Amino acid sequence: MIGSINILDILKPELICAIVRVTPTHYLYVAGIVFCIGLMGVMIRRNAIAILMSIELMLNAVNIVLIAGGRAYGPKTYDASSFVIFIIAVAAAEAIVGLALILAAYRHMKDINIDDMSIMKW
Amino acid sequence: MVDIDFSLLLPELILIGGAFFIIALDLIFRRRVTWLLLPVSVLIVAFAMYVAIDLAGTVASTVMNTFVVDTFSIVMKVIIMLATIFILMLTDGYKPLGNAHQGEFVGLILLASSAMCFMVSAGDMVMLYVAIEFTSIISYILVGYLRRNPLSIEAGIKYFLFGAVSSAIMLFGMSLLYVLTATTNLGGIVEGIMHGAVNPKIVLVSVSLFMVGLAFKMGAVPMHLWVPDVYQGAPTPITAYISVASKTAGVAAFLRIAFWFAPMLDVASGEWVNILSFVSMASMVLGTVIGILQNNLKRLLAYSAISHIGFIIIGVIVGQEVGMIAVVYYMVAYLFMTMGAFAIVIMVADATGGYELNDYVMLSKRKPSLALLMTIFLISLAGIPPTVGFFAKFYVFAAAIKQGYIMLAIVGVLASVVGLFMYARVLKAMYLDKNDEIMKKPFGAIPPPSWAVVGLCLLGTLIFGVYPKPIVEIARYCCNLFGG
Amino acid sequence: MNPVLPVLIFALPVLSFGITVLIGRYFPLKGASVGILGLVVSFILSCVVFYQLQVDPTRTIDLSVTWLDFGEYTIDLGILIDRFAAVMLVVVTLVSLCVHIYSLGYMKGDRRFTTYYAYLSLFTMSMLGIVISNNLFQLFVFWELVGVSSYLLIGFWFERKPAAMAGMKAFVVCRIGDFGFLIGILSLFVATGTFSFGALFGLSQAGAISSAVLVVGALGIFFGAVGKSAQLPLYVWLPDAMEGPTPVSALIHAATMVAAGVYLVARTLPIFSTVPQIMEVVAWVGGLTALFSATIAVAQVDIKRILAYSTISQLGYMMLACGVGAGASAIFHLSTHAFFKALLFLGAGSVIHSLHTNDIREMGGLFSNMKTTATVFIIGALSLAGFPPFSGFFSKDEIMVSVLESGHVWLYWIVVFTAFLTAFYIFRLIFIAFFGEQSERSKHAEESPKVMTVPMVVLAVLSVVAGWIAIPGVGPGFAEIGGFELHHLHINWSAMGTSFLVVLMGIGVAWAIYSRRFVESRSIYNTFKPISKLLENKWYVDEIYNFFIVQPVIFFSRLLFAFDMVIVDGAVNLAGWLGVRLSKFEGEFDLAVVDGAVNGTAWTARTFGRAVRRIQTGLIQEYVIVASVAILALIIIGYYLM
Amino acid sequence: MTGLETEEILSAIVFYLLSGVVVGSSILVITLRNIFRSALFLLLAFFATAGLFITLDAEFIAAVQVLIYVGAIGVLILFAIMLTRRIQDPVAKSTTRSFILGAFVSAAFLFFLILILGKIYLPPFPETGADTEGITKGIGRMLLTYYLLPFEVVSVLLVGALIGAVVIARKEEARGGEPPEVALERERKDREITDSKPDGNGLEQNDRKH
Repeated sequence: MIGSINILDILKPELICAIVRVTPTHYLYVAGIVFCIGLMGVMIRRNAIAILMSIELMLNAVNIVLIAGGRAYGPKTYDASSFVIFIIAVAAAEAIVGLALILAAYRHMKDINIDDMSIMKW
Repeated sequence: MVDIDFSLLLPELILIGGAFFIIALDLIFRRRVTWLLLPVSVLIVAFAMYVAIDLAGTVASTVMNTFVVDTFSIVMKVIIMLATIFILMLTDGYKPLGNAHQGEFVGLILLASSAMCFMVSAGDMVMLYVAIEFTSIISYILVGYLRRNPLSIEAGIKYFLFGAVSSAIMLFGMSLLYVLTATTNLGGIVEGIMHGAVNPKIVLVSVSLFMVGLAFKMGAVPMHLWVPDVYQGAPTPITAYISVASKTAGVAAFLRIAFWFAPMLDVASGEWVNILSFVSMASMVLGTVIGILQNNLKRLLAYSAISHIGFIIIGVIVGQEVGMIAVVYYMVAYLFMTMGAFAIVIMVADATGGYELNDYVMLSKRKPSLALLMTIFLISLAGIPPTVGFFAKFYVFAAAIKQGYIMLAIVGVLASVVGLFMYARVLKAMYLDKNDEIMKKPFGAIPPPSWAVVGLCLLGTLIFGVYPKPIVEIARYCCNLFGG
Repeated sequence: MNPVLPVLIFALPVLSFGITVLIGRYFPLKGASVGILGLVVSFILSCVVFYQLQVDPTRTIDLSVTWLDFGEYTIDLGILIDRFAAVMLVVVTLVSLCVHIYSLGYMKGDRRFTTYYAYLSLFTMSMLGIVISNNLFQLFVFWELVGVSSYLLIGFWFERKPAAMAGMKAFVVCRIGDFGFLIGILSLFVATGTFSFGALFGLSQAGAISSAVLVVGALGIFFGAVGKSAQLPLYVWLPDAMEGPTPVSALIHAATMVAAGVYLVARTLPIFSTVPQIMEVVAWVGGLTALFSATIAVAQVDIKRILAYSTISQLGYMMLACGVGAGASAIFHLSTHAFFKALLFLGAGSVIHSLHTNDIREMGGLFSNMKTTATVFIIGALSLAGFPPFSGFFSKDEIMVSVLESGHVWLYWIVVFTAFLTAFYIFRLIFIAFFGEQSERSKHAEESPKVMTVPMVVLAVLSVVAGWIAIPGVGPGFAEIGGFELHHLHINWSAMGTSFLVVLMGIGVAWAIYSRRFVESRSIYNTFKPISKLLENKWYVDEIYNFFIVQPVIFFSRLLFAFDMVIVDGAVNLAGWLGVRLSKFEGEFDLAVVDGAVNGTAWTARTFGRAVRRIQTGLIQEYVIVASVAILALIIIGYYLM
Repeated sequence: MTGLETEEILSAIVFYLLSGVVVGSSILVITLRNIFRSALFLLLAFFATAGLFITLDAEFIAAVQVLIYVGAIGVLILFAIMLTRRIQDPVAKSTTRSFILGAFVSAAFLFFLILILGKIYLPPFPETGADTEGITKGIGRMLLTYYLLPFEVVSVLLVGALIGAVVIARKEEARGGEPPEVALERERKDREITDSKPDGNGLEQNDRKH
């Protein structure tokens, strides 16, 4: 105890409860963070494959939101789970096409840096 | 168990079946049937279109409301399939494609068309997502199809990355809507929001994120940045395809969702309308103003497409019957004039080998008929009577003014004035500029199917420009038979 | 009256346009015969309609059929033939016919002779369409068509760059006016649900339309008229339009199309009259245009440009007449002007055809070699100057009296001064070109063929007699013929005397300077050098336009372009640059980027373009950043601010 | 520590552990210079996400996540990396020049998203209860009833994507295409078209006349 400020005051039981008792909102926060990390990856990486991986991270975040939301509405709501399966399937298709395009580009430029791909501008 | 009304799904099923039939035909018989592929595919699409038109007048949904058929969706599907037929015919004259993988090329186009039809009819968020992704993924392939052309590959990769990001953002919006309402059905979402005590601003944010994906499909600001690059790099028939069919599907889905969601957005209506108005005005202004500086015809038409989407969104903002009529009319007009302009771009590029404004110099001397046709399509794009483009803009402005969106109408009018300069540059190149070198180059022959496309587009542009009543009637019919 | 007649008047040029375009080559005179024949019939029918309406004014036709059906409201196609329209029908078909025939000689041997006649038919059809329309929407459609055919005809010799540029300029400038017009008629339409003249007049007179709508509507319509009738500040296209073939200038840019704006305002005068402040605007714009362009005409040396500025000036008179509420006087002057200005242009065309120059300084003493042309030209000039008893005298006098009696004293003196200038510049032209010493070119001048002189003679006769209907006791007065409500126009002897005196002065001064050479014109030029320069350069209007309008538009477009590409990119680059500098990852970076941003104020358009090219990336990731920023901004604005 | 049961604390520990791994490896994915290591951390992130799904009683989805993301997409990405560059290649620079702006923008996005997500009210997780149907069966039922149409469409989509990917990515021209020298020539021309930068002065010329 130093002066009148009790550091332990910050550790109010309600706050600790709110942190420890995991609610769907916690999952939403995690998803939001991962989503924005993915977005940042898309914006800053040069390598096309790395960008693709960042996009996968964004989709992963969406999956977390959906599963957490579905769970919050009860164990018997399966539409969220089904939605996630669709997202995973579409992501797979997207990855195939994206990688095919990247490979085709690699044949040309012997490189897959996105900032070299700017023949077309303004 | 689930009841499926196959008659409602028939057009899409025919397209999918046709796609695989074409691919199989090509695989089995190899080169011997290459000449057959395009005519057969045109027939398939025409048949699907016939079946779709046959459905006109019904308002029904099937597979537990995930698939909605109403007259609006039929009209939009017919536009999409007409565009498909046109570009299949144009593909015949498009040299860079050669004979390589024509079966796959045509098959993928049919698949993309079916995907767009699903998009138009989607009544469920998951259905919509899958359809949008289906359209996009096939489009990425088609854009990058000339894999040894650096432009095409670059366009493919840009389109892919931008599309993937925007679809991820859209998914985030969708997942938020699910979290808010515990359902993926679009009708269910509206009900859930209306009956639950949800903060309207969160709904606004979710719907805005959701709409990002559709804005990407439509090429509206701020998701317009891919448009010029992809239009420039893609094989030109695919550019036309993306410009018309894909945009039509996007507009149709956008209009449907905007109309369905209207009651739940009413609580936040001011914000929603303001966001849309900004998108619309920015699209009109940026499209026209930057378009002025373009020297590549495909890029110029890309910026023109961006500005047109701004006008179309005005119709969506206005809503109600007048807005819907304006949008439907605009889409029909857009089909004819854009397709016609792109057809001529393909012809000129095939004959002269380029898409630059310089390749159009003295076109009025070298091929007066092409120059005249291009003039008519450009006049229509600029919105000058007596062409279909004039009425398209006229209906939009009339609707906007009628419902009190004066600001939008004024910006729209100004944008179309500036837009005139953009198209005038092409006219100038064709009629006024001089270049004796270019006269010496031979002008290649033009295949008959391309002429047929241009002829049909010309008829559409002029007939509906003088006598717009049939389209207006159809549009009103659409409005009366709008599902949901 | 049988509605078939007016429909036929309109349909015949349509038909001849179609025939000439498709199979014109196979007809006699390479297709010209089709247009001429059609027009002859149209002219006769117009006269019949005119006569019938004079005999029985109640036989006005006002018919509509539904064209577009919006459900709640409809847009009609319709015709309105009253005395007013009938006068215009006769004037348009007559002048058009003269020009058709005259062109046989003037355009002889041109490569695209048939096309030329097709365009002429297209123009005639559109102009007649304007005249017979009974609603604003239909009028607007034909209005646009007139613009298109004018564009085609100005740029007819598109191989010549100035001609092509002039066509483009006319098109674009008129479009600016037309968008005002469109806004005007749309606002009227939204307020009333109708485009029809009859309904609109009724509603506006009954006070059923709010004054704000009326102001916007009237101003919009006037704006359209300003564009088409070449009033201040949108007149700049008309002098350039003289690059077209001279008969076209006569038909379109003197007699008919440019008068369409006056016709429009006169037609919708019932709407204007409910908003007096707009009337005031119309009057002043007209008056100032008249004065302004007359001053420019004084210093020009190109024969067609003199006539062009004179046309603008006369159109200003008509607009002024509309502005003081004297629609009848405006249309009267429009009709007489159509005759004598078409005559002057055809005469100028005849001279140009023979001498192959437009410059009056290279002419001189033409009278001896081209007697017919010179005579009719002088008749036209007297009429233009307003010398009694030529037609221009009567119509101009009516305008002057209207202005005086409406109480606009300032405008009256402007008009009087303009009348002086008019007489001066047109007789300057005559003394320089037709009298005095013969120049090299004039010595070899030959009279034009009959096919050209006959139409001129016809017009010359009309230029003399057309005004006599206004003489009390001789004619019924124009207001009667045009079916206007009668203004009690009596003869105002003092006004008439003033105008006559002023005209005499103008002619006299011109005679003194350019014929007698009491004063050397060069010395006048030098004495008033700044003013002369100013006039010679047309008040530097083109330059002002370029500086204040064209450049800002270009700059603005580049600015927006810059926003999308440069500013955003610049921000991107700046951030990247800072990042690089701070973290010392890399030593060097293209400083040009930053320089480009710093020197922004000094960008000229071209270097700007280069800068754009240098720093524009085409990078998809930066697109993603831009899009994300925009999405975020939109959502945040939606979330917090609204 | 009122009202907190051991079970809750345990699940909190598991949650924070897993989400820590997810977030941490995600950050590594986008920051590591070596693309190969990035990919490995991507797999780790997927794995940890699967763990998160298990804490949400979605075992089937977790299994799908591992099978498809880790087993298929992840491996595909690794393949692509190996096809396009050697792992030991020195990496000059792994970020774009605009990375500071990008980081700033996505941070703003994150800030705003957290704000929004915190305002969404969701009921606390209900008890698992007696789930007689089982998640696998439940999802299967949904896929074949309500989601039947999207399900079929996705199958077509996968086939289409496969066909397209093969066409684009395959190395040699299978048949019917233009011979290599023609292709090279055309390619050169294409480059010329893009490289020859027209000087874009049409506008100024046009307008200076006015």
